[in-house]
Amino acid sequence: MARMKSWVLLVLVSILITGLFVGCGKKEAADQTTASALEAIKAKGKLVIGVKGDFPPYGFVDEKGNNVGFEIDMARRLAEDLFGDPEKIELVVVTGTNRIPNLQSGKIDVILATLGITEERATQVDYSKPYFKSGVQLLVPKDSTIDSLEDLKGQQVITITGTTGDAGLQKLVPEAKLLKLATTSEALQALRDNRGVAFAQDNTLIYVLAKQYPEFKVVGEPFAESEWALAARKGETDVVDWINKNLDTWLQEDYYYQLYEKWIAKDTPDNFDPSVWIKRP
Amino acid sequence: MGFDFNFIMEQIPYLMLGARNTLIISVIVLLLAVIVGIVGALAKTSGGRFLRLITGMYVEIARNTPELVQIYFVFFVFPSLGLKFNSFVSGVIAMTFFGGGYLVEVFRAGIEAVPKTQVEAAKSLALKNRQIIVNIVFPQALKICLPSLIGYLIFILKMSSLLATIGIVELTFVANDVIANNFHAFEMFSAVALLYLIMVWTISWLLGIVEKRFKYEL
Amino acid sequence: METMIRLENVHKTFGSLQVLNGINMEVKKGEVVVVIGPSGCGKSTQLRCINGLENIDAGRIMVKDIDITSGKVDWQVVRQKVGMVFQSYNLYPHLNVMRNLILSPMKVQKKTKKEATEYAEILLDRVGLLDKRDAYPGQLSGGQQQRIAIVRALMMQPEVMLFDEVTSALDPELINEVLNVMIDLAKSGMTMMVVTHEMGFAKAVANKIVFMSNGVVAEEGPPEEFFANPKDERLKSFLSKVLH
Amino acid sequence: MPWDIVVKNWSFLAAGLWATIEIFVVSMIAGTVLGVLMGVLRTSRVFLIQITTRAFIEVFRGLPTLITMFFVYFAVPMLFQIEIPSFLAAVIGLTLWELSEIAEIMRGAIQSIPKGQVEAGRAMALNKAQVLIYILMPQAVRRMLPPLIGVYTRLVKGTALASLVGVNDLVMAGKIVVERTLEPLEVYVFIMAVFFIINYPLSVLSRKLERKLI
Repeated sequence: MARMKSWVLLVLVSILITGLFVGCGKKEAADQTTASALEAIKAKGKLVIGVKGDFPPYGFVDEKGNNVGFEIDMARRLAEDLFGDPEKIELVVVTGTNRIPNLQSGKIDVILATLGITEERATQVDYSKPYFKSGVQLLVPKDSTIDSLEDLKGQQVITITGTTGDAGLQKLVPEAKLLKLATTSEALQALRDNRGVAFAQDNTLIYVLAKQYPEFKVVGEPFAESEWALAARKGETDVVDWINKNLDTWLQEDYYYQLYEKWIAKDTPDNFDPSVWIKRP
Repeated sequence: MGFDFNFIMEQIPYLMLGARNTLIISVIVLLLAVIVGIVGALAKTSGGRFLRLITGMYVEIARNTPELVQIYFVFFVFPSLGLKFNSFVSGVIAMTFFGGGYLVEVFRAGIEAVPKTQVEAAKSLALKNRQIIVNIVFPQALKICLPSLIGYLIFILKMSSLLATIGIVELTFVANDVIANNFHAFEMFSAVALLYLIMVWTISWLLGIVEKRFKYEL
Repeated sequence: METMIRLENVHKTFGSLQVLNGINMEVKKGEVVVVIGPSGCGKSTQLRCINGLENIDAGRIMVKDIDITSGKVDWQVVRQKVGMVFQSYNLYPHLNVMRNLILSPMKVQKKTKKEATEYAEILLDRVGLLDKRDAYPGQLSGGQQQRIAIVRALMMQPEVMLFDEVTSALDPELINEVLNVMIDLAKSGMTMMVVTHEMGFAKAVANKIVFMSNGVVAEEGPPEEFFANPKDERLKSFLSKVLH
Repeated sequence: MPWDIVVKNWSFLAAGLWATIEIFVVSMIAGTVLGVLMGVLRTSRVFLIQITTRAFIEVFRGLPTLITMFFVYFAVPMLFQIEIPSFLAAVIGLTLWELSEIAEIMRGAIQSIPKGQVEAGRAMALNKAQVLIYILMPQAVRRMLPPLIGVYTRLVKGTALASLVGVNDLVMAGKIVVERTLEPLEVYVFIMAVFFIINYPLSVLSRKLERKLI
């Protein structure tokens, strides 16, 4: 009879586990139907922000495993504004591929992950004001003769699926063959292995990479320029308004420049003018 | 969010390209893996000590490390060892590596399942060892292996989804590529899942028929 | 008369088990020698040594004038001279009857398919199984399979045939169809060495009967004398068990 | 210096390994429990239960686990407006595959037990549940064990997929280390070695049990 009991127990536990999955889901779903999105975040007691984990110095994971960077500081300041505590935040590492699906599915409240403004995306999310402007440039080996988009025709070029570089290159140089990978680390390695003649990516990233790895250099004029903004779910205008209010304050305080000095300056060429990227008062 | 049929209809050519590539890669890998499997099985059953040891090590590594990491290994590590292959070749090499590792064991089991008395009968009829393997042991082993081979074609087909990570344009890559720009994740993954299921179920159905016929002859 | 098979002081062990313990035996051309004895006495092992399915530990085995224990023997030559039929038929299940028969003649003796097929048809007809030429072994009865197995061995035109308990796995009603083939074969002058429990067969066709016990030849002689007047005690007790 | 990179980044890689182990353990338990349940339901005499469980099993055995995982991670949240973090998506994806495999093994094991066993049990006045628990399950479990361990080794390898839905597992940690150092060889050899050390004993055990059974 003892064995019979343990069998029944097993069944009950399994049902419980199944119920738990379903139950959790329902609860979260209920939260999201609250009228004010910002109030819902407040009620939750923490801000859930999708950030990059492989995009130094904007959003990356340091050697201790902490999320840090330009955008992470911004994220924490947002939490501080909302809750008076920069730690009331949950950082979810997202990729170029999954950041918008994550937002739409409610996994995150806000995207702060090097997201460029495009018309297509604007139909999916609501953007804040821009906080950064980047363009796509090419990272090539030091001894490469490539120096403009023209040179990419008929060549294999490395991109990251779903990035501005990927889309821009497809539009501007359809003759180039694209090797589409998922992360920067993979793309960088592919470039080192000469799997493509160039790696097309935001200049924010590749200036840093060029400084970090002297075997590479940055070439060409920026193309497919895009302004980065935060994004909230479509229709959550109160969230966007609240973010914009913050962004205005930061511009007045020259906070972007502080962040530039803290995170980026050390990784850019000596006479680099940061106003290529950021606005100053 | 409803199911956007029109969107899927627009993507059909791209989806078909992905499905076609998935099939092509799977068939190429299966053929190569069968060769590796046969050679390995012969080495393991009738090779010398050293050959058996090497084959054994290969099989254990192929079977006991993640397929994804093996693919990364070929694509990202090989170049630093002076071996550079493009995405497609890298993918085929990596998949043949682990597919072959499984098939060595399948064929070895098949060869060992052929009764010893068959070999004795063939010997008594003056056939040479090589002739015995080719004419007597192998055909019988192949029939014994057939159900497992079905399983492994499906296994390989499913595993080919990992090749999206090194930029090979197969079905999973198509899904990722489309949703990265258009966000119809539910529609795309439903369509891709359906295509995978159609391929997997068709293969198991077709080979099921072949299997039945073989069984009758035995 | 020419000696076809000679065993001289043959020893064989499996691990710690002494199976053959100094066997001496001779089979002359045209003779039918029947080997009997209790199970485990080494009868089958002895046959298997003669065509190299087992290696012996000591002694010498001659097939005609070839010393097959010399270590540099060409088994392909010996095995063409010596045909063997097994207890479990061992037909190749993946080949049909005809292809079972012609495989070795074509691969080993380099006969053309036509030659081999014609000869196979003659032999199949002789055992009454010509109509089964396209059947697979799995579709045949045990008796039919064993008759095919005999034909398969004969296809190589051997000079000696070894039979290893060929009727033991058969249902009683199928035994005779196989024995009849063997009797015909004996009458045609084939040299045969037969391990069997079929005493009737032994009495009918054997020139010589050999009784093996504990890995040695305990007694041998022509059938009349052998059955009528056994001397060895072990043989007497064995006969009393199998004859009644 | 060999292993320099691994040693320097040890705590980072260890954190990844820990996540990998967590994913494995959670999916293993969930998949086993649900798989056994599903396997029993699969052998049900009720046609509706039989056909639904069969469809479920065929779908999740047929799909590449990566697709299942992506579906759970990207598509399901959109469809049902629920939140599925990376870790849970990885676990659910792996569990759905694993439980289907286990259910199939379970069905095979139960159906391979001769009918006479059931009849003998029924003849001894045991009821259906008792036959299942005292006669069928103990025999089935013995037959299930080797393929079950086989599923676990495949599950260990499958955890590597978690990196593709953003879990900071061992593979992801390795990738990040490689990006920092641009030295792939050591890191990937290390990752493979870790998986090998976990998996090899499991596959040896599975083979031993299989031989014991024969």
